[in-house]
Amino acid sequence: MATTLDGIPNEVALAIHRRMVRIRAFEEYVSELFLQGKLQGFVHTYIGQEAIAAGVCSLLDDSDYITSTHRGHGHAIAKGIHLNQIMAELFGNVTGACRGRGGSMHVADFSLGMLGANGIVGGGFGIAAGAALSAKYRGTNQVSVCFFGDGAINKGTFHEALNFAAVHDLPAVFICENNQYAQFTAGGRTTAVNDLAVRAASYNIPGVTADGNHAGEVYRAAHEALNRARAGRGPTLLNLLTYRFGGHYVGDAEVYRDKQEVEKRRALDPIPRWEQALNDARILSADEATTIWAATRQAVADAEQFAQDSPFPQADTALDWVFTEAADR
Amino acid sequence: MATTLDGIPNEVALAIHRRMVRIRAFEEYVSELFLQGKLQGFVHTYIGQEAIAAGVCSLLDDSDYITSTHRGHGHAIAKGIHLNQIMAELFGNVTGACRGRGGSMHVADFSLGMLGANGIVGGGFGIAAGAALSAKYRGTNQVSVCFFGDGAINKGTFHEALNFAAVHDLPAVFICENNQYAQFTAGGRTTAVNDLAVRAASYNIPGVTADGNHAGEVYRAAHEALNRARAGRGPTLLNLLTYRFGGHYVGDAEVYRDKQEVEKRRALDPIPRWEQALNDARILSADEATTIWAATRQAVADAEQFAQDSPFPQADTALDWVFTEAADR
Amino acid sequence: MSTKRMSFGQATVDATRFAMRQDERIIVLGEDISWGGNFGQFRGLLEEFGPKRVIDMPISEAAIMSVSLGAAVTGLRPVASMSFVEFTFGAMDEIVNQVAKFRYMFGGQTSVPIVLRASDGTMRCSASHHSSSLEVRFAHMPGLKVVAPSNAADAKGLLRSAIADDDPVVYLENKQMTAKRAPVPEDDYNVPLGSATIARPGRDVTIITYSIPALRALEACAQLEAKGIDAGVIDLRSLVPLDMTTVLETVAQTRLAVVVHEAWRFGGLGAEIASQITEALFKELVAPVARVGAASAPIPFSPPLEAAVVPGVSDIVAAVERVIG
Amino acid sequence: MSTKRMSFGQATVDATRFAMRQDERIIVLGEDISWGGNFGQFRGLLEEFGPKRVIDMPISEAAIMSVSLGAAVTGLRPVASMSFVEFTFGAMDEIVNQVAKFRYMFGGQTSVPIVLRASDGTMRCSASHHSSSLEVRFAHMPGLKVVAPSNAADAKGLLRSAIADDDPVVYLENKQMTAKRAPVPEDDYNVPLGSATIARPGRDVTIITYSIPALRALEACAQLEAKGIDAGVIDLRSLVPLDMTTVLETVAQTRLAVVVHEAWRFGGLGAEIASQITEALFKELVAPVARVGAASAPIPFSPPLEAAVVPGVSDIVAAVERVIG
Ligand SMILES: Cc1ncc(C[n+]2csc(CCOP(=O)(O)OP(=O)(O)O)c2C)c(N)n1
Ligand SMILES: Cc1ncc(C[n+]2csc(CCOP(=O)(O)OP(=O)(O)O)c2C)c(N)n1
Ligand SMILES: [Mg+2]
Ligand SMILES: [Mg+2]
Repeated sequence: MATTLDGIPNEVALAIHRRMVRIRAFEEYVSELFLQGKLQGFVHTYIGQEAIAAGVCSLLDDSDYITSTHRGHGHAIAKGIHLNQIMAELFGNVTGACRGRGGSMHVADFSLGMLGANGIVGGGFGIAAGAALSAKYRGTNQVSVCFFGDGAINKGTFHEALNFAAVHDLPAVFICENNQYAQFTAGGRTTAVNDLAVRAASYNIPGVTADGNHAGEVYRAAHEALNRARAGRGPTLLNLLTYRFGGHYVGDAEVYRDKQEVEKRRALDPIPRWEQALNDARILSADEATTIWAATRQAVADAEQFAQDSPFPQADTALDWVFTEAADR
Repeated sequence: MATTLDGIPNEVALAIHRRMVRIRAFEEYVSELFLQGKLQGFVHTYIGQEAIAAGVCSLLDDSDYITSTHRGHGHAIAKGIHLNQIMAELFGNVTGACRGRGGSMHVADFSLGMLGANGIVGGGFGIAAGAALSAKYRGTNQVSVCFFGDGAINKGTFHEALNFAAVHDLPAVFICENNQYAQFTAGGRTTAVNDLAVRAASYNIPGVTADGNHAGEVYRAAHEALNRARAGRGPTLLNLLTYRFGGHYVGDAEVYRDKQEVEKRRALDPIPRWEQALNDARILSADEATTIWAATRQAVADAEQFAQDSPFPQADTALDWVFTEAADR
Repeated sequence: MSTKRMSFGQATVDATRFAMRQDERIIVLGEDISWGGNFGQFRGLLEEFGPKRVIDMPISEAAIMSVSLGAAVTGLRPVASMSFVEFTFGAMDEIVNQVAKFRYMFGGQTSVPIVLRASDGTMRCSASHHSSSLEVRFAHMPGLKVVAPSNAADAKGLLRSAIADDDPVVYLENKQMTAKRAPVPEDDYNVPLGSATIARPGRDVTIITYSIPALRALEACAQLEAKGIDAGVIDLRSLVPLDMTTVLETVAQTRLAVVVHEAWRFGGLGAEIASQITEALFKELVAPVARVGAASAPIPFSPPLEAAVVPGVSDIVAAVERVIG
Repeated sequence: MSTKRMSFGQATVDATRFAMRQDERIIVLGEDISWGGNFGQFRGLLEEFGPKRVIDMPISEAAIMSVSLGAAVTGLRPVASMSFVEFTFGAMDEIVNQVAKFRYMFGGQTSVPIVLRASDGTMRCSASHHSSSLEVRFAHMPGLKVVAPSNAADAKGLLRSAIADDDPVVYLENKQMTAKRAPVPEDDYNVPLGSATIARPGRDVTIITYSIPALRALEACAQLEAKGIDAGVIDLRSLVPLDMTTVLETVAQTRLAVVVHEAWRFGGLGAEIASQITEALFKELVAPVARVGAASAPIPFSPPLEAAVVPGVSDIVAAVERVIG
């Protein structure tokens, strides 16, 4: 395979681009839907962080596992869940990824190794470790990736899961999407260290900080960590620096940070940066990019249409899936 | 004050010795009582670890705070609770430190800053941090010391409390009594790092490993950490290496470790070592030591007598102290 | 007393402000509270009292509770925000094993003046990690007091009492209610813990409830009135201590009772209340006490499913009609 | 089937061994289990199945449950030991928010075959961090099944069913019962989840209970027999699913019922059972269903206090005499 972008196969570089565009287009559309009152509940968008999910998941197979967060659309898309299913889930339709039971914060597809977005901050650490234990036990080549936020790193579950994963040299990668904020609180105000990667030392595993707004850097850092995991050499902690362009959720008034800061960080938007890199490397022309954007936007609009055409679940199915046997209702 | 033992005032060196003897004599006596069936429930003895509680508490005032563990008799004695009250508590008497409500795993004396032994492993981390926050808030010179075991270091509560304490530069010292075992499991089997002090780096605080079976080393390490805390420079993590001579609890068959290992570690008994050091420094003669032991043993026997003479609580007081107002019964 | 229309959330800010002005020992801690909290229930406190007394916590729920405990037994009076009640699970060990038991297991040596504030109930279309009613988990632990006001005026008075109380009080503020406005006395005042209120007298049947279902019960009464049924509502307000005197006196008159909550019916507090009524008034009761609560499923996201699981006004109406027979 | 006298703890080892031999996907994890566990309830498993399948966990209760969950949804069938039930509080978020909800909130995509084993009940003279009965906390969470056997034979059969079940099952094994010996069938067998058993038929009154109080109830019956009262005992064995059919059929005959558990009476599962009985048999009942449970205090250390708080045989006798009137 041609590898123009130091070490990244061209096909992969393009796949990363397509995934980033898909996430961005979806999230922008969804924000709009929410502001129009077409979506209910909470919606946390992934805008600005696309390089991470796209870069990491470009290295994963369908059989590999990921755990996600409240900000999970990007992971769901990058791991390959169809936009229709995600959109329908956000609408609470029976055609959604979780048949409408989960909504935005609980998108999952177990057949694709996407073990769920999660409404509980820090909920994924141990689940990812358990999936890694399972892979190791079954002797497969699967890895387990835990995406989490810089706020989540202060949950006790981080500590318990990383220690366990390290003791057993599990094939797991813990990826901190360090977007500088936990809800309305800047990381430095509640976290005792600046460089979150130092926390790896507590578990005697590698800790690496990299630019999470650069798809190439994400790819390379994840590549090394995943190889290490697949080789049976245990987990890695990645601290990927990024920034969320939007509020904590759609509708957030963002009183806690000033516009200038946001503007400054928007200049580091991972998508134009990657498009430029691909363009410089003559992998993607401006025209091709335009086509991709247009097609993707259409796919998102189609997803909305799919959702609008889908029915809600029947009220009398509300107690389905509590237990495996219907008899237990 | 004379300071023969590099830096430790003679009076303090002797006080440490007396405290160690008091703990050892009490614990040996209590083990006997338990094996005779005179005590009920669980009893976890502190034998072998005396240098830690005695060394650290020699640096604390009554107004300073400590939190303790299921293995709490040593801390209770070192912080100054009268043997009678501890013994009576072990018997479940109304004259006990907690009026018989708590027993061995819940000895406390809030008037002496002893915020309780605790049956939940890792229960003390946040309580100690909270007491330190309170001291800082009130602008006192108090410090808060959290004693915990090498097994407890893997609880999520360790992580949450140390991060918080570090963010706020709280006057707290976290002291790991690293006796190599968590119940029946050797530390290396469930903890990802060998040197537990490295975990301090996750909170950007000092982490120090020292010989916990040497009262002088304990004193010096604690002295520095406590000074730092009182100076407003934040918490320290101390990793004090020690060994419990007895089983996890009295009656433990100890199938999980071999006798040779125990014998080897008994050779490092902190009490003879300190007696030797005091003797070498001409602070304590062999005769004086003998007198101290005899008097202490008598005090322990008196404590049993006190307990034997004390009544149980009245059954009709069982609902007292659930709430502050009796009206809520 | 002159009143002012304000939201439930503002009313709690009001109560906290009165308390903090009076007593330096009160501090407030929780995630993101200096920005006002997720429901504005801490708005303005940072500005008035500063970061020493209004502390933004890391996402460390266990630490929020245990730090509060350590502070409470050493002279402070923490008000701990757990944000959504679902997040209390991450601190349940601290709440149940430590905060609730500390006074008792240490033989009354210390009191534990903590208020644990948590937003509970169903948050429309937010699914099961952000919608639940956990009151029985607190009420079934001796050592914890539990309150669950249904309107802004009670919210203020009960929070004031909770902060003044020397025992740990779990203060449950319903998510859908925080923005609801009502007239609230402007001055400082208390609603005592453990006192129910008769929200509406009724001759035919007594609905016993608390928190947001109290509002739904009043709606149900209006509908029932149209059908010629005179139903009354007791708003318990406090769950521990529980004012069974008011309940029993009222039910002794109507001889029919319906207990309503948003929590799952199975194993919910409604069973306790129904049992106590039955034990005391077995002879007087005309029909068994009916219980209205959520069906046995985690709260789903999709609107029709959510409506099927969480009890609404029509479920209350139906239960009343059922007991009336 | 030939039987063998063995302890409750051994019976559970037996069940686990049968299951593990049959199904490679089953692993066991918990603190110190390779040494047999605190009550010998894992003795010999390491020797037979090795450290890959019998995993000693760090003191990280949250990780024990979440790792089990991650393993369960990716093809394994974990049996997670939480040791003392009090330590489940450190994993309550994982148990309630994740394990119980996973199947439902993801729309039935996955099943969650986990058995959570925990030693519950009062441990004589061990005080409130080592003595409690938390079944209602699990039962009041849709998505969790809950069993609480009272003897070695049921212990084996129910554990076998729990491990074979595709849903998460909380398996409560009473601390004081683990060493109790009884004849147990030697072969492999199941006791189905959700089936109560009539431990003793009785004409005059029905005692409904589970776990160790079932033994106390049988003792109470012997004492009552001497007084001319023929009391029967239903041992529920499973709490979720709950076999109300057996309960209602039996109580319909005796028309008097007493529900007994060690958990606090206030807000305990007894209220649910009593309410369901009352709702179904209001007309038939001669007296209100009586409830026997612990008084509202954390369990104290001192023997006379412990005896005053935790219900014993005499409390059951008194309750029966009270309902008989
Ligand atoms: C256990 C828990 N505590 C608190 C919350 C409320 N909450 C939702 S998102 C969030 C901030 C998370 O910050 P971070 O981990 O950095 O992720 P980000 O939102 O930045 O992607 C908080 C506090 C929660 N959902 N779960
Ligand atoms: C949360 C919790 N989990 C498990 C236990 C059971 N337990 C009691 S002591 C102990 C070992 C503690 O080891 P360590 O912290 O090293 O203290 P040590 O006994 O060595 O002093 C365990 C697992 C407990 N009491 N609390
Ligand atoms: Mg963040
Ligand atoms: Mg240890």
